[in-house]
Amino acid sequence: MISLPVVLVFAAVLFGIGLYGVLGQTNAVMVIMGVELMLGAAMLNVVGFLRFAAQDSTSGAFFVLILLTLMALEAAIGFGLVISTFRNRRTAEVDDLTDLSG
Amino acid sequence: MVLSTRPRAALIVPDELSWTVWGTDPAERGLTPASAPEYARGLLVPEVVPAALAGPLVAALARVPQRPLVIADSGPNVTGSHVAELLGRSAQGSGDHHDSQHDHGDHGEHGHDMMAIVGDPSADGLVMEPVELELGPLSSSLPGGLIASLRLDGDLVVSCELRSTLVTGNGRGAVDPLAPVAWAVAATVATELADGTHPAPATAWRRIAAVELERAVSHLAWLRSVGRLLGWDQLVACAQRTLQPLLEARRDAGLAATPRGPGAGADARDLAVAAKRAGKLTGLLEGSRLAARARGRGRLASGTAPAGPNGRAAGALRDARDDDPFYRALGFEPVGGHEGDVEARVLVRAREAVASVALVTDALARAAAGRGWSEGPGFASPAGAAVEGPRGPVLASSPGAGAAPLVVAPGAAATAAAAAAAATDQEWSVALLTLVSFDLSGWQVPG
Amino acid sequence: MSDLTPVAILALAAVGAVAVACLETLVAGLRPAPIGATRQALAGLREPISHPRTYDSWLFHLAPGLLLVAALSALAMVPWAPGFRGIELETGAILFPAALAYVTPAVFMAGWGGGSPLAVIGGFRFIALMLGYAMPIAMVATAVAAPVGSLRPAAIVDLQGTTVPMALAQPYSLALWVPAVMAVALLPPFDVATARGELGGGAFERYTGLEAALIALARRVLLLAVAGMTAALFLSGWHGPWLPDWLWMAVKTAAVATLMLYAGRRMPRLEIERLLTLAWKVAVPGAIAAIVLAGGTTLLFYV
Amino acid sequence: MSDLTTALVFWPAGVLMLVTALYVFITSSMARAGLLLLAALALEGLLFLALASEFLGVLMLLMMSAEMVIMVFFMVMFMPDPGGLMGMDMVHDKRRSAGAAVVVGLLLAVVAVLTDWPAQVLPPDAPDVRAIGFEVMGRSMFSFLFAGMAILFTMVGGIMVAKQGGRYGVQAPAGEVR
Repeated sequence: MISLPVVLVFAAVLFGIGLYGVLGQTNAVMVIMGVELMLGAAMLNVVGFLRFAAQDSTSGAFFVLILLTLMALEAAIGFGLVISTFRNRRTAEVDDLTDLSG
Repeated sequence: MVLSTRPRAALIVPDELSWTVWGTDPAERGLTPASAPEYARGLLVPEVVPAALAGPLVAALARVPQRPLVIADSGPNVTGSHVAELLGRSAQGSGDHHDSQHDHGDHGEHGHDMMAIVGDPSADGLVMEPVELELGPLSSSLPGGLIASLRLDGDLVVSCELRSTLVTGNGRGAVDPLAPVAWAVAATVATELADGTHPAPATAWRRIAAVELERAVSHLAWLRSVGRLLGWDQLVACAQRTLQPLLEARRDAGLAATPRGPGAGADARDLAVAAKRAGKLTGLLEGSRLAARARGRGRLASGTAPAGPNGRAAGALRDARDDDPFYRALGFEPVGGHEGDVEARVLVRAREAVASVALVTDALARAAAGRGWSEGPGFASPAGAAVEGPRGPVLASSPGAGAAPLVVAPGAAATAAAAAAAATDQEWSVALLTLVSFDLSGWQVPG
Repeated sequence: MSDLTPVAILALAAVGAVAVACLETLVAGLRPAPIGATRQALAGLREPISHPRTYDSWLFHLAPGLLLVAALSALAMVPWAPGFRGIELETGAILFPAALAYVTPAVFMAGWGGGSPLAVIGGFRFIALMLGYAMPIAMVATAVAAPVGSLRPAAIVDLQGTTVPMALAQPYSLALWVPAVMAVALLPPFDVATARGELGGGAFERYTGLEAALIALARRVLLLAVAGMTAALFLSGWHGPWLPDWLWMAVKTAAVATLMLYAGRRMPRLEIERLLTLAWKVAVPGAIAAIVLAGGTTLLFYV
Repeated sequence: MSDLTTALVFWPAGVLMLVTALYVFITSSMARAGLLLLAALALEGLLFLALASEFLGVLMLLMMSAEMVIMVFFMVMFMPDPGGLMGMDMVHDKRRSAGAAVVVGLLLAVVAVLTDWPAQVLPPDAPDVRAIGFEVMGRSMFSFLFAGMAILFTMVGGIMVAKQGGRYGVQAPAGEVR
């Protein structure tokens, strides 16, 4: 049946997929999507603990609210940056954006 | 009140306005124009389909899901293929449907380097790929036969070209199917001027009534198509209710392009009803709802004032009826606006329709009373005959001695150019409304 | 919530869709033909499903299903009668906007999958529109739930039964709710995504056969759900002096649906710029103010 | 909800979530990738509902649909081939990143399985909306205020960064495209 390790394994796999997206994708927008999945995995962890280990801890639920807001903020700033890089460099490919690497 | 059943969405070739001008209104046959071939359950088509519309019609029929109810009627005399042959071709060719609009997701197919998108930055400084779009000759909100090839940046129209694909009859005896009465009257008056004969006063008044009735019907049918484009069902219903008595009056008074003999006096009652409803329609249009969509949009470039209602809406009050003794006797003064935007063009045509209905009533009364006017035939101008058609002046000159008169409608090309210019650099819905607001014609009008 | 509730909701969706179709023809001043409409719809099912040549046919064929799921889950939240309160969730009033929020990807998928540039423009227009109106719907739902202290729609209806309907207590919330909800239900004058004249059929243009029938059903179920929830949240649902409670809810829902359809006929379609300006400059700030005012009225009158 | 229904909802939603999440990075069409991400995170909302934290699940469903649709919006604008016509593979050093991801995933899964969590098998009455409300307005009000301010700063900051001419509105010198 459903128990805490099951939920955590689901979250771990989701985290792995997100990490693959962040490391493997060439486009900045796809990297942002990878980060979204990793944050989603973190939330799944917290909800898993909420359900099985700490029933009455409302601060856990509150932490998920903060994570939800964080997802939205991260995407917003990410797109702001993508727009300005696209306007200056005409591309959003992360491989081309290596000016700082000296 | 008696409720009629729901009209059937149909593919109307070339478009609804043409059928209303030619004779019977599609609404009387229970048909409304379908906004896309997928929605069409019926087909209203002239027996001889013009060549330019044959291909698009077969393509559209391929996208129609069920066997449509086909209504074929006599259309303008143009060269083209017979409708039965087209239906046959579409039935057996319905397997592979090919679309007139090349619309298969043509993003990123323009062959330039995929990684860096080149081009000049659009208004917000971002370089985006333009979309080429061709608004086809059929089932688009533009008049039938008119093709607009547009280039879009997002939903901003960057460039627009218009071309009419339908060809009127041969040179000399040409008749513009969207203004048949005006062209016929111009030709007859030109021959009379050349021969120096005089029509009887009654026929002169009936000619004026016929020209004005055709203008009123054309303007109201156009207002109905603007209502459909705006998605304003109330305007469509109001225009439809105003059109009905006018079409009845046209049949009774025998003024239709295909007259069925004059009826006795029944038209006076219809005209009175039509006048009242036209007044209500103008009141509806003068409200703030049309202004919300039309005020300040599609403004004509200063200096370009095409002939006809579009020019009058921009302040150039030129009208072929000004210096005509018959019209002066009827107490006619030209209707105009000064903004030159979409709202002005809509209001000018609505007010002209109201004025035309009044002129028709008055002219028919004088024709019945037989009151004559000595000073020569109507529609006379120094260079021959000049009739103000629904889309601008129609000039006719005849070399005399039985040769067919040359009838010309100057300014059609200028209007199309002004429309294309007014529609560029506008958001999509504004650009389309601007194009429709010029009441263009899908037929290549000679001259 | 008995086990039969989902079945009852599906039955209500089917019957309600036919009723809404008749209401539409009646408001358009034509004679409603319920048998004729259903027969034509069933005849439509025999038409072949069209496969436009696009590169995302997956999205194209998934869109009608998602639209119907979103409409049905929105309908499931509406409390119709004391005995039949739909799927009662503690946060039903928030799940209703959440269900409506899934109309947006469905319309985008239909537009993007359809392939023709006009359909794609329709899809993007709807995204822009819904970004502006998604938050006001959720905020007004919380504003209405504030005096009740619970997000259960049935509890909101019960409170309005004893006190005054929410339309009188918070008229500004109703003024924000109705246009936003009409925009979600693709009703004129907000139908910029499926504009019949402008976009030549808009996002749903390329559907025929079963998919076209699914979309027509989903749009009518959406209107039914929207009108039902408006009646429940603002017009004190099934409470009323003489008639039995389920009849009151039916009358109020029909009245709200008729008003929405009638308003659509009398207004030309608004431009997308004006709609977005209204959304971001009026609806979103107004919705935030509505929550503050709801808090105030709760403290003054309800607690 | 009874145990059977939770299991019936949990397992298919969970597996489908992982599959859609994986396909986000495999598919070539960007619009499809965005909508797959939407499906993945919406299914995660369903998982929250199955794990009896109703308010969080509903919030997840509400927010994710709007957010991911914005994501699709940006992807179609800024990706060179949004329609996925060329079917090109937009991944660099595929092997190493896949390897790193698998290692990290396995590590976390092993940690999850081996440690014995304090599994209180209490009745699944997760904190209801009222409790979360009092928490937000009570003990954690400061952090929630901070989250609100962070949203405001992000809105302003995001627009300033994306605005033409950058933060100071300085027009690019002749020739250089800004």
